[in-house]
Amino acid sequence: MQSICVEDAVAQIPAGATIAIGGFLAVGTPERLVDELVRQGKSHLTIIANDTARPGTGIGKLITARLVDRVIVSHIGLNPETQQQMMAGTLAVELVPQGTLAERIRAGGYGLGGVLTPTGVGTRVEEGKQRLEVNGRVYLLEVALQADFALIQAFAADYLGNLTYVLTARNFNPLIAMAAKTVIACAKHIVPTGLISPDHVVTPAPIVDYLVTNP
Amino acid sequence: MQSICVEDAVAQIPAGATIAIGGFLAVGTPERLVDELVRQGKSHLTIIANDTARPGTGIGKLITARLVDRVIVSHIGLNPETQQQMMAGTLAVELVPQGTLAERIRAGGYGLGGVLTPTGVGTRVEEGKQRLEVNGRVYLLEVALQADFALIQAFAADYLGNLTYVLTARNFNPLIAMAAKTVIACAKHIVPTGLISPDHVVTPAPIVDYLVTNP
Amino acid sequence: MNAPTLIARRIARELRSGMLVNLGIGIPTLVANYVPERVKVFFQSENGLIGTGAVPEEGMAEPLLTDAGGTPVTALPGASTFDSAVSFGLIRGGHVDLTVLGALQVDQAGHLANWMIPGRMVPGMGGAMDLVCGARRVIVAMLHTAKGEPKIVPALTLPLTALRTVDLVVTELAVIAFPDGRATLLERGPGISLSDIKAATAAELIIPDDVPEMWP
Amino acid sequence: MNAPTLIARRIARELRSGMLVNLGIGIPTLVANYVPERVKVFFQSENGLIGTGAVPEEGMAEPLLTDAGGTPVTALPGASTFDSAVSFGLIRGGHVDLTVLGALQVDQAGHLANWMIPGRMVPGMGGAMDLVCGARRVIVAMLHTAKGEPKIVPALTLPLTALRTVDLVVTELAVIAFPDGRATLLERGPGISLSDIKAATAAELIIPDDVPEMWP
Repeated sequence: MQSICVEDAVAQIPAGATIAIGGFLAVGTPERLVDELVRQGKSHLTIIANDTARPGTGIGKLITARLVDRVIVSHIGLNPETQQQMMAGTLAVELVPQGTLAERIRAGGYGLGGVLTPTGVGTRVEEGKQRLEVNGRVYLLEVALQADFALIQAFAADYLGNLTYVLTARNFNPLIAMAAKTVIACAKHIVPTGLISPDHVVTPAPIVDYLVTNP
Repeated sequence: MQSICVEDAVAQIPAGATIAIGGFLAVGTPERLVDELVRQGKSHLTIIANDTARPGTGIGKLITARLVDRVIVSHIGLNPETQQQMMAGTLAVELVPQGTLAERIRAGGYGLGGVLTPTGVGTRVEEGKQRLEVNGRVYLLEVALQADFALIQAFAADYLGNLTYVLTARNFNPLIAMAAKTVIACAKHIVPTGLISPDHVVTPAPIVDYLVTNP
Repeated sequence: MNAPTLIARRIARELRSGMLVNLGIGIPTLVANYVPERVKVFFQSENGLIGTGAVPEEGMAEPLLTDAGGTPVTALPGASTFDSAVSFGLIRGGHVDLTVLGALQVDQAGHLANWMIPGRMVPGMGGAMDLVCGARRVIVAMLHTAKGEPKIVPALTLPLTALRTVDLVVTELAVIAFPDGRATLLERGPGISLSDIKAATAAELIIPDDVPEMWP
Repeated sequence: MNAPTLIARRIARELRSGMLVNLGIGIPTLVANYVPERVKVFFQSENGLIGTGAVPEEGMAEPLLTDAGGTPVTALPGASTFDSAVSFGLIRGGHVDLTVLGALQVDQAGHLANWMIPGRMVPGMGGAMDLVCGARRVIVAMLHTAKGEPKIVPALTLPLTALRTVDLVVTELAVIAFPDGRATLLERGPGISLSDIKAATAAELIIPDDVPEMWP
C-alpha cells in the first residue's frame, strides 16, 4: 500500500477507464475522489455501482458533468439526468438486479466465472443469458464483473491499509475492493497499525493499493 | 431465536440428518454439541465440514463413535480413523477443494444454484461435473450445498442471537449458519442485546434458531 | 383513515414475532408504524441493515445510517450491518420471511410488474426482483387504481418482475390472494361494496359467498 | 545447512515487500523464518488469517489462533481474520502473490501432484487445488527424491492437482523453472554437480551452458 494525494491518485486513471465506486445513494461514496474525477475531467468512463445517486451527490456529479459513457447499476430512479441522457442515447445503462450486481462483482473479485441465480428468470433480465437447471430449479448464469479501478470510502484505515466501514456506508465497498486491478481508498480516520482488531477488519490491507492522505 | 439446553437442542436432530459443523481442525467447532451427539448416539449422519479433525477432537469424536455414514470435506489427512473407515467402505468420503466447499455452502445459504470455479478443471474433481466457458476461461459448475442443521461455535452471542467469532475460529461457521434449515449456536459468552456493535455482528440474529444455554 | 394508512395497518396484522421483514419504499414503509403490540419483528433495509428503527429525532440523524430510500433512520439495540452481498444473500436465500412491495400492475394469477414503464419511466429494478424471487412471502401494498385505471389486470402490459407470483395484494378496496393461480377476494375495504371492487378491477376476480370487511 | 533449511532460505529470496504469501505445511512453513531484512510481506493462513506471526512463547498460545496445520501462531499488528469464503476469495481471485507448496511429483512441464496416492494415502486436497489455480506465482518446495526415487518425472503417475503449471521448483539439489513448458535447470545446489542432478531427475531437463550455484 502507498499513501498518495487525491490529485495523484486520480491522475493515474485514464479516460475510458472502468471504475467501480462504492456507495448506495451516495452513502459510502468517496466524494473527494469523485470531485477530483470531475476536476480533472476524466471522460468516457464506465461506472459500476449500485446507483447513480441524485444530481449533485456522489456518482450524480459524474453524470451531470457528462463524463460517463456507460453505467452498470441496479437503480437510476432518483437521478432524472441519468434517465435523460439514457433517453437521449448519450449514456448506455445496463440495469442489473441489485443482488445479482453484488454477486457479479463479488465473483469478479473472488476468481469465480459467475453464479447461478434465480433472479431475473422469465423477465427482460434473462435476455442473452444462459439458463441452467440445478436440482429441478431454473437459474440464470450471471457472469463476473471486474473494474480497472475501485474507489472506496472507508470509515477507518490503518497505516498498512486495513479498512473498516460503518453502518450502511459499507454496502458495495468491500465487494468492489476485491474486484479491481487498482484499489484507491479514502478513510474518514487514519489510525496507527494495530488499533483495528483483526476481527473487525473488513478489507484486508494487501488488497488496497493506495490510501488517500488528503481526502 | 429460542434459548435451549444442549440436551434438547440435540434431541431434535433425527438419525440420518445432514449436519453442517463449524471448525477447522476442531478450532471453532462446538465441542459441547458434538459430545451430545455422541452421548445421544445420533447415527447415520451426513457431515458437511472443512475436515474430520483428529481422533478425540471435534468431528473426530463422531468418526470414532461410528455415527457418520458420509462426510463432505476438504481434508481428512490428520484423522487416520476417517481414512480407515473410508478404506473399509463403511464411510463415504466426498473430497471437495476447500475454496469450492466454502462457495458451495455459501451458495446454499445465499439462494444461488451454484458457482463457476476454475478449481478442479482437468483433475479428478471434474468427474461428473459440467464445464462452462466464460470469457475464454474454463470453469466447473459446482452446485450449492445445504444442511438440515448447522452447529455453530460463536465467541459472543447477544440475547437476540447476534453472533461474533474470534480469530481463526470463524472459518466455516458464518457460512453454514446461512445454509441450514435449523441453526443451533453455542457461544463462549452470552451478552445483553446492544453490547455487540452492529458493525461487528457477523451472523445476524434472525438466522439463528437456537442458542444453547449450557454449552 | 386515509388509503395508505388503511393498507399499512391491514398489512401490519400479517406480522408475527421473530419475522425478518423487508419493506419497500412508499406505502410499504408505513407498515413499520403499525406493528401490533407484543409483536417483535426485525426490519431489514437492503442497503445493509437489520434492526431498522424509526426516523431519528431532529438533529440526531447520522448520514451514514439510512434506509434503502436514502432517508436517515435509527438502529435498534441488536441491529446488525453488512455488505450488499450479505444483504441479498439474506433475501435470495429465503431468510427474509416477508417483503411488502409496491406495484404498477398485478395480473390475475398474481404476477407482479413494478420496475419500469417502457419509454416513460425506467428507474431500474433495484432490489425488487431479488425480493420477489427470494422472500418467503410477498405482499403487495398499493392503491387499487392509478388515475382511475385498474392496476389488477387480466394480463400484464408492463415488464414482469419475476415468474414467482405474489401471495397477497392489499389495497384500500380489497384484500386479494391467488389460490390455484386465480385472484380471489378475501376481504372488502371498510364500507366498500362488491360492485365497487368489481368496477375498479380489470382482472377476473373470484368472489366467495362470504367476503368480510377488512379489519385494519 | 540441512536440506529443508537450504530450500526454505533459497525460496525466501523470492519474497518482495508488500506480497501476500501463503505457505503450505512442512518445508514451505520454514520460509517464514528466513524473510530477508527490510522485506515486509503478509503471510496468509487459509483457515482465515492475514498477518500470521511466529510461534507464541511458552504459555502464550491462544487455541483459537492457529495456522492451517492447527498449530498455534501469533498475529502481527495489522493482522486481519475472516471466514473461509473470503480466505479462498483472496486465493482464487489472484490476490495471493505467491504460494509455496510441497509436492509428491512434478512433471517436466511443471504439472503438480500433491494431494493423494490412490489406494494408499488420501488426505484430501484441502486448499491445494485452489492455491495452485489462483495464486499469481506457485513455487514448489520439496526434497529432490523420495526414498531414492525421483519426484521430477516425465509424466505424473499420481492424480493432478491443477492444469496450471508451477513457476519454480526448489529442492536441495536444484532450482528448476518451466519456460515454454520445459523443465529447465536454473541453479545447482551448493557443491552439487550436473551429473548428480541428472541422476536424481527422471524428467528430461534442459541444462543451459551456465548453471550457477544456488545462493541461499
